[in-house]
Amino acid sequence: MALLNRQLGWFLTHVSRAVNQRNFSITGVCNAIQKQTCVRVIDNSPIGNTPYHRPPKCIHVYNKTGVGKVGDKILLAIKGEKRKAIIVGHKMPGPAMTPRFDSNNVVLIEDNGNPIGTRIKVPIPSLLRKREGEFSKLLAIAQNFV
Amino acid sequence: MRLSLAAWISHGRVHRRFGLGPRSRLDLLRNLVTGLVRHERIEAPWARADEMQFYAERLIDYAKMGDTEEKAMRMADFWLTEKDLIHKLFKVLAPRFQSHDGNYTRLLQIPNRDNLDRAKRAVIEYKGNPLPPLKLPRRDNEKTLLNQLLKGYREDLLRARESAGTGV
Amino acid sequence: MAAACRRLLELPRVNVVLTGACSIVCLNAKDGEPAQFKPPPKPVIVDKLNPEVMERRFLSPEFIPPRQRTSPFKFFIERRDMIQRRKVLNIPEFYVGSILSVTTADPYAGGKKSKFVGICIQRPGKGLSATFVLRNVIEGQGVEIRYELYNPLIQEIKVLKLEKRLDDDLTYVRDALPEYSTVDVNMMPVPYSLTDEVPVNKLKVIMKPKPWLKRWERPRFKIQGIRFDLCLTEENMEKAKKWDMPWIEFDMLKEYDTSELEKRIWEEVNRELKK
Amino acid sequence: MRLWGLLGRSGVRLLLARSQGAPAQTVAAAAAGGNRGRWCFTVRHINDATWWHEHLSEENTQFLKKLTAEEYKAQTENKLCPLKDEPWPLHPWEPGSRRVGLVALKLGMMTLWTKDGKSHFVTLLQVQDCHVIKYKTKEDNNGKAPALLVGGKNGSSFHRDESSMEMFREAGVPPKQKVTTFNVSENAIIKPGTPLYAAHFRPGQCVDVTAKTIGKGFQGVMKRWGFKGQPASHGQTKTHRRPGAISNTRVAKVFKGKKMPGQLGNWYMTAKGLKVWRIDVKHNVIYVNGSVPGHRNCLVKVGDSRLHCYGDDHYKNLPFPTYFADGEEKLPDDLYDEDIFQFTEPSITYA
Repeated sequence: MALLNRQLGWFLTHVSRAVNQRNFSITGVCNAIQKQTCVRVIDNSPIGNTPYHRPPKCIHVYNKTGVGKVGDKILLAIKGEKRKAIIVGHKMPGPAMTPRFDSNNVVLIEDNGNPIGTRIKVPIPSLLRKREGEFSKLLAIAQNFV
Repeated sequence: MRLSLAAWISHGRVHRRFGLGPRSRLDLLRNLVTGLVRHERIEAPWARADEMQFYAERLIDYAKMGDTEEKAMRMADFWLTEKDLIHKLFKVLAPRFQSHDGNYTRLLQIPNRDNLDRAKRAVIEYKGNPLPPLKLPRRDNEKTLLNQLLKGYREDLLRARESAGTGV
Repeated sequence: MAAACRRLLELPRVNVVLTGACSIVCLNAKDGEPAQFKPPPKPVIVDKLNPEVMERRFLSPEFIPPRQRTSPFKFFIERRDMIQRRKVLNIPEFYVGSILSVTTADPYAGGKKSKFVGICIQRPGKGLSATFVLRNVIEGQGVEIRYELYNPLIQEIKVLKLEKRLDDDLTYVRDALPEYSTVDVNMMPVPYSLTDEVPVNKLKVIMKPKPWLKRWERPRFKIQGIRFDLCLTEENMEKAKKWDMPWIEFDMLKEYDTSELEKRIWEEVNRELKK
Repeated sequence: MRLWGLLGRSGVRLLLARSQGAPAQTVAAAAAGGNRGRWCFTVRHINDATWWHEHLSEENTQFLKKLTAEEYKAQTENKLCPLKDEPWPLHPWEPGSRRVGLVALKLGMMTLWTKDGKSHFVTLLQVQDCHVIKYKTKEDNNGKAPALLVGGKNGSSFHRDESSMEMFREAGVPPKQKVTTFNVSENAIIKPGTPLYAAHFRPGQCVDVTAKTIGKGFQGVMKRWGFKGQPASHGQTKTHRRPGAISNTRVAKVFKGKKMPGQLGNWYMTAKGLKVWRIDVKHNVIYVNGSVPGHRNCLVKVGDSRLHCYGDDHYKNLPFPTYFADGEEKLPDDLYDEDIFQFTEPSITYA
């Protein structure tokens, strides 16, 4: 079963990378971001966009509850490395009038908080501007807001 | 069971659970309704009769819509397992209750089942049936002292109000 | 004034966005969308000949109370506030499947306003807390926003295309190919008439391969708008039929006939709105 | 005893509600039961406080129903105290005073928005026919403070004992479905029979709401206390939702208050410090922040919040001892908290 899952995951990763469009997360039911949640990297950093047989996975959430929402910092296992990232959208519906996305989106950051990539094309919630001071560099490279 | 805004809490339950599931429950009630339409008076456990009363009355409501109505025909087809009764429903029962507005059935409690489990029993019938009438609870007597006194008070009050009305 | 507005809107060539019931239209016209030319008298004659086909009777579904043991007085209290809000904000008639554009006040957006265009896929909730869900695909990313209909942050609700779909709940477009939920952000409003029946778009969507969010082929969803023949085999459909409960429709306890109630509420709402 | 056996065999159930009834009635019931045929079957309650079982004729029943309804309606609609003797003196507010509360009907919940665009879920509490029923002096009550009995929502006069009927009759109000006690300060006492209204509370203040929670029956520890339970597999034998050990051998006893299975719900609970967002003076509705215990259409007790965090200043500007509908204070139809968005205002914009 595990082998099958892995093969399925590998297949899906490659197919979606090939068409540059990942329309559904592999973690189907798990909506909020917690440990072991597969996520989608939406910036143009090389590490997040080169194909790999294992999807990026959350291995820690840096908050008290262990459930990550928009704006929380998480630790990712990506391509055999550990990288930090900021959540910029999740499948779980939040409060009314806030966007809900079809995938769990993150933006990779360095340890000092600067984003690794240089561009974010996918829309991110404008609610992040509430913490303008922390995310100023992330917001600067974003192009679309919802 | 009644669907009124009753004060008692039901926690969202509107019907009783019978049989082995929703399908079985409807089948059970279906047989009872068929029996009621055939014999016009049947005896059943009180809970089943009470639950069935709603369906028996709604079936008449549907029958009053006429046999040309497709929904009514389908309902009759489902609720009457013996198909010769469909004719009776539309041609005998529906005209009988044409002037009535609800309350087509009468439910009376009878002594508990003796031989088996002392279950609460009831008899249910369609009104206006040709069977000999059930013994109904006795009418309250008008000749008692209390009733006579109240009658006198009522008439006094009426007279007083009338005179007050004319006086004004 | 109302008659004049209606006359203006009856015209076939006027490029005004036609919205909502009559009284709401008045508000809309007062806002000052310029009519291109003066109305000739001909439509007036049409008006007088058959006045009963003048406008579509429409009651927003959140006005209909759910079936429960709540006192009707509570719904009356809620309705009062809803009508009050509708007098201030023009909430047009729309259905699941219509394309809407919603402008909200947003302290974090540029210009302190944010606009979202999408297809309405759900209308959950009753009363004052009724909501609707808009969905769009932007840059290959599906985005949904659940708006509260009576939220004071909403500045404007505009119907870009008024139509119905085959189902009352389009949640399954999340599992459909993205082109079915993609809407152009700068879409121009399609004019529609106030008198005719609302057009039903008989579009059937093609789904992505399984797994889906839910097993849409199961009979309890009663989905009409999916091309099941492309994604499922005959055998799968036969298996799904196992969950069919055909006897449910004969259970008279489950009937909830709101037609009388609807009529009464419609009259009350219309009377109050015209005040 | 012999009579009982006889009755049992003849299939007549005789319920003796109260043994105060005249013995003649008991005999009459037995005789009537013997006369009945097979089909008819009655359960007799002998209750001398009502006329329900007095075998009244149809017209008399209708007449009595109409008469009582008229009388109760007149009593309820009266905005003044029905008792004709002179009114009780009103005292001014002073620090440490405690006002009376209300009995209200829980209608349900809805949404209200504040002016910053945040939504708040509120509970609607309707004040229906709320009257002060009785004044208990300090000595009668508990020796510490006097009390006022407040009743809400007119009810049936049947199945009530004579002493409670006497209480309602003295106050000149119809019998109530719920009567509660409020301990008040000496200067806040109100004359019995005075109607109370929703405007007794004002937007911005905090209230405590007491009601009986929805009963869930006898529940296990997982539902009742949120225990974790045991694993589903790995050698569990019939141990999945059980509490596990309840103590240890060293103390050799079970501590008092140990969390165990038992009745869940259907007990009185108080939601404390709920803010009043809005008052509908015309329809007597209080909009209270958040949820309150109890099911829909249940009667709740609403009083000024007793939390210590609200000082005396919080209650200084409230109507004291209560709001009188016939007083000089004229109120608009709706009272709003200053933060609440009113639906007549235009939409919120951020400059």
